[in-house]
Amino acid sequence: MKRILLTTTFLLLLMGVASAQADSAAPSPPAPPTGVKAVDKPNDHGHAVNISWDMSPDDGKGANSVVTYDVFRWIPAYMDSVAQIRAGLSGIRDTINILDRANRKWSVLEEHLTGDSAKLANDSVVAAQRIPQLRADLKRFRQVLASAVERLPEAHKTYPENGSWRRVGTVPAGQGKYSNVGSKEYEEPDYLPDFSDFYYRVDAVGVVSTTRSSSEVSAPVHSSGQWFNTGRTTVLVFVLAFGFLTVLFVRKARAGHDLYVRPLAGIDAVDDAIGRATEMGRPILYLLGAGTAADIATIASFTILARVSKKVAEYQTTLIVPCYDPIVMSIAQDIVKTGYSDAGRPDAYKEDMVFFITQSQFAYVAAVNGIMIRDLPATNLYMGKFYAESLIFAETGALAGSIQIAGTDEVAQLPFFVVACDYTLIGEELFAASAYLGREPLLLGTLKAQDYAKAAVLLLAIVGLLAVNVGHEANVEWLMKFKELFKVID
Amino acid sequence: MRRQLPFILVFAFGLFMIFQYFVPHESSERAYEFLLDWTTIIGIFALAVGIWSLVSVTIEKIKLRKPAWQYSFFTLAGLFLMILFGFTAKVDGHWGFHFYTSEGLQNPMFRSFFDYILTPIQATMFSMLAFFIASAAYRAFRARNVLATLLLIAALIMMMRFNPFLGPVGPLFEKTANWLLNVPSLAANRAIIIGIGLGMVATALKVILGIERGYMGK
Amino acid sequence: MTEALVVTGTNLGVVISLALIAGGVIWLLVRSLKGKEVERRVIFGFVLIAVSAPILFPITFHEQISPVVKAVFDKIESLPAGSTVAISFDFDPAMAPEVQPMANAFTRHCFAKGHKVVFLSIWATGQSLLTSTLDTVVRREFPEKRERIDWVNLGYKAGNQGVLNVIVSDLRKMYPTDVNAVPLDSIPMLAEVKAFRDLSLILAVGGGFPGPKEWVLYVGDPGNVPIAAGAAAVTAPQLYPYYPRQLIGILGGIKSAAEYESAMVDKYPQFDSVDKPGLRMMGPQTLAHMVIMMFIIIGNIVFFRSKRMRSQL
Amino acid sequence: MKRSTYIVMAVMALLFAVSWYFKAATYHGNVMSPLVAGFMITLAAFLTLAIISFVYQDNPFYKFAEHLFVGISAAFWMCQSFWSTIVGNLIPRISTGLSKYFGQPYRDEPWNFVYWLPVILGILLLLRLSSKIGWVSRWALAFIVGTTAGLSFIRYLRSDFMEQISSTMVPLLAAGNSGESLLSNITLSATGPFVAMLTNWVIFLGVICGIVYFFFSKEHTGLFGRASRVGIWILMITFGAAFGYTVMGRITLLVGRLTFLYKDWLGLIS
Repeated sequence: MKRILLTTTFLLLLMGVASAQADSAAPSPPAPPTGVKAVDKPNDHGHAVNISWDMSPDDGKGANSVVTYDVFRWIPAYMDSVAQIRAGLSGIRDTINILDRANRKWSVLEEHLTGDSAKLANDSVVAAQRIPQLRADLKRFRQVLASAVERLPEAHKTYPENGSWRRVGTVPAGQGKYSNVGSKEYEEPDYLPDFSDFYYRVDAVGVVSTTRSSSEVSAPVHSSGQWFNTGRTTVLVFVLAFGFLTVLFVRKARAGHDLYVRPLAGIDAVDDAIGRATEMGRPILYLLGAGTAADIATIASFTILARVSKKVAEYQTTLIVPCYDPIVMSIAQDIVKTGYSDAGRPDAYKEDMVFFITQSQFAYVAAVNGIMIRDLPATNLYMGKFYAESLIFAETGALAGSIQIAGTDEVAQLPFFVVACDYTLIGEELFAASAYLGREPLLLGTLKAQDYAKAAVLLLAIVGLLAVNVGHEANVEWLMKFKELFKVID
Repeated sequence: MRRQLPFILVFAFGLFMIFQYFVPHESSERAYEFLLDWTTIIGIFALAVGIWSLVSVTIEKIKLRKPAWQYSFFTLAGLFLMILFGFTAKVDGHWGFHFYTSEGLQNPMFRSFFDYILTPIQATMFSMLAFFIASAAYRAFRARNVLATLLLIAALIMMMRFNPFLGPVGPLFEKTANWLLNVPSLAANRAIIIGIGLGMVATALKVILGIERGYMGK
Repeated sequence: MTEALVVTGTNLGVVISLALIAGGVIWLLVRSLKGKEVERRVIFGFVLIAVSAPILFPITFHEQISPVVKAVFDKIESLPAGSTVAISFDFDPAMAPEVQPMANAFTRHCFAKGHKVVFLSIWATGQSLLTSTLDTVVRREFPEKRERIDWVNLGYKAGNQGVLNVIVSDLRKMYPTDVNAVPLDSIPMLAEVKAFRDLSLILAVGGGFPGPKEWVLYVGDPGNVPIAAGAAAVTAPQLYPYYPRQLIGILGGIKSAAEYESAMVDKYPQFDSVDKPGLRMMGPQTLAHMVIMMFIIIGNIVFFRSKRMRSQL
Repeated sequence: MKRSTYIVMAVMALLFAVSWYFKAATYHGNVMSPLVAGFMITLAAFLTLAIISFVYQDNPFYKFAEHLFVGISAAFWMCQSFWSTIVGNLIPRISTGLSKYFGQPYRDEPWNFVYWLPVILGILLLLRLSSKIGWVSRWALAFIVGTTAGLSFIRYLRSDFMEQISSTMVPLLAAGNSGESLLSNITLSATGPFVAMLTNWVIFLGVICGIVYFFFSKEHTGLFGRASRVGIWILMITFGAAFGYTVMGRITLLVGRLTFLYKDWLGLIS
């Protein structure tokens, strides 16, 4: 059925093409594109060339209009030999895989089989004896390929001898640029060697693919990798500015300048909550969230845990830290251990204070729910990354009568914590919390840096807004482009 | 040295990751790919530490007869049974221990445990949110002060969309709800995200520069 | 109040569960006036009943049709009988529970008005969902409608917005035949339709890329064809900027589907007996939302009463 | 245990057996034997009920489901990551012998030796189980914290910070991209340029006030304090709206679970 369909489609297409040809008896080809330029693709790891051209004067006009532009590159014949070596290489690799798999399967079963299947099994086991030989071949081929690839730039120098033009890409009419991007791995078929003379040509193609005209050949171009991505200069400026601000304020703080910070209710509540737990003789539950050590929110949570564990040790209260991620658990164990020894009570630290449960989201929730209901912690601290479990924790905690303080940077979960917890650190407040808790001037200094950065944001937003609006009204091009400074080009 | 080396490592790798972003060259790209692979591999070793922690804490619980200790046997049983299934399979009519191929993951019992134990419990835990969202709404949406009232009114407007008895004012709620989702939410989320971005950048910088050392026990 | 609630079938279960909820709420209201808190298990119980009852017994609510949805309904109504309309199935099974009810309702509406329908899909995954609509709606409910005379299935074509770009000016270039390899020139209902710009209306059902937005940009605007969208709830807000100039109307999420089904039943009572997934899925939602809202109100009454009682003491 | 506990247990066991029998008798699939299928479906239903019962109060059935769930899920993730990362990614790069043992094609690539480094760091991490030289595990942790801090530093500076600032810069006088002059056609149509402009203003001022709320080192008094007050109002409205919007999704989840119980298990609805 499918085949019939395909054939019919194909025939119909042919008919269409034929009738189109009949209609416009031998159309003349469109005028060729001009000014073909090839340059190394900027800000990349090499192995790519950008080609641009002035469109054919016939583009978008009348009967002999351009339908597509075909981009051609001159490819030395030597490139084909390299491709053959490459094909041989992948052939050997496939053979090894097939033989290996068959051997594994049949060698187990060989003795249970009879007749034809036994023969088949035996054959494949025998064939598998070739594997070591094949592996040696593979290694040899790799060496040959590596040395062949090294000679590619040389082969490109022979232009226009010993080579041919080959189409590398097609773009629809109305466009004047194309990127010829190749792979950086020389074992891939689309590998494009760096530092080789590439010549490009662009054809304007009419409705019928045979009506075409070629442009002049571009000047030779090399592709190569760059050491700095100019598209990311603005980011670098921000990195340096922010780094400078931080260092500046930390130095100031060191010099003993007094820094004001506004009170945060959630932070003040932490101290009270630890005291409350001590009075009630119940433990404190600290959750680091479902994030991994790769999340900055988790790292921020570590710094809070460091302060909390020290205080907990001083107050001689129990701490429970069930973990979702094993690396997070390892780090948290170190933190709590140090917190206890800093408080002068290393003997009070127990290995089962910080423990791993599972990496499955809801299994973790189920277990933590159990802890909340059975151990009845006086205070629950939720700091870090939380997902759908946020509301389950907060409601179960409320059921158990615990005081709850949450902090997360997960915007979607903030509403649930705000609604169901007693105190919530919203977004940035989570990252500021450790500085608040520690009251170390050094860390408070970084808060000041953050504030200056925010002031800069406000200023930039207002300036940018003015620029965009004035630019829009007065139609000034560069003002309207102001906001593009903040767009990062990849 | 013993105390300093970790911070030197943090500084070196942190700085490298920042600067590799600006270097598109092949060598920087390769180093970046390696580093990402490494972290996942180390993560698996950590998982072994994690499983060890789970097992030892569970056994401790049984030994010390802590609350609900009897149930800890089910944790151990589930753990070892599932690991057993994960490494055994029936290949071509023969059951066997398959440590050397991942056929274990195709073991019908491994799959059934996933389909009939893990999946239903997971989905049910998730669906408990329907109950909790109701109890949280009852408990917290009270007009105590301005902020709580705003929270309450916005939530009510959103939920009114599902009230079939509103008659002609129904579309008004619909419109207001859409506006709330598209306009003030956009502004608030943007402000929160800019703050979070800054907080993260500052925290990362503090960690790399060694200003914040709390995460490694000082 | 009675008008909005349509109890299909005088089911005892419906009466009991509704009475249970209504009675319970009144009891709680009375208690709340005395400043008594509601225990959380009571809330849980109400949620359970509110969600369970509409699943077990068919309780549906009449949905007030909103203007964005009504615009689509009115457009199909106002076209002269025999107009050619296209319905595009641009979604996957994950999105289907939300948007397939819309596609089905559109199909019924078009056939009820006597329009001719062109079915197609620009999502590979849309093809099988299109087939299921053809089997469950077209062939079963409208056996008198003949394929290729009253409706045609063009099937799926790869190429995303590229397909749209072509069919707006030349349908046969992209679709030389329908899905059964019958050349378009031998299909009577398409004799007048050379391109999609010749259509009276296009109903783009989907929510991802390519979706209604691409239909607007590549077909609606250049070809000057009216387009209406059916989209998943999460993507619908992104379509609002196109309404009403470039999109004549938008159905967003299961609620809109339910509204459309309600409007259909009002106009064509014969569709009362067919499955209405939109309305069916709205039952638990409506009841649960009502219950939660009631509890918020009760909570506030308790709060203010107990505050007053305390100040009186 | 109390006598009533035994009675409840016995009733549950009986119900379980009845369900097992009926589900096995009515099983029509051919994936597994009816006896196993009946057991598994009953078990899934039993576990669903056990978990839901937690909203009433903690009970032995929930405890059972919870503990079983933890054990099985931990093992599930262990098996999965063992095969995908250790066998799939690491072994084919570091040893021909081991990859042959695991039946993985050896990936003979230059630079493979660098994969020994994470192995060494991983082993250092394992050493934390020893109390004497456990401190070396910090080197591995330092490596992870360092790389991720550097990576996040750039990522968030770019996407959460710079991109958000640039999207705040929108035309406030002219309406978006339509290019029409504002004063020539003031309408109150929901999509008209006037409303669009108003929307842009609300968003802009909302962002400004929101950012002001997050200032730590300046006292929130005077005009600054008022802006911060507006900021927290907008945050609260947003949180309320998000909460109300989410109710729909959570109800859908419960509908899904109850449909499983009523339809797949009890067969009450078709």
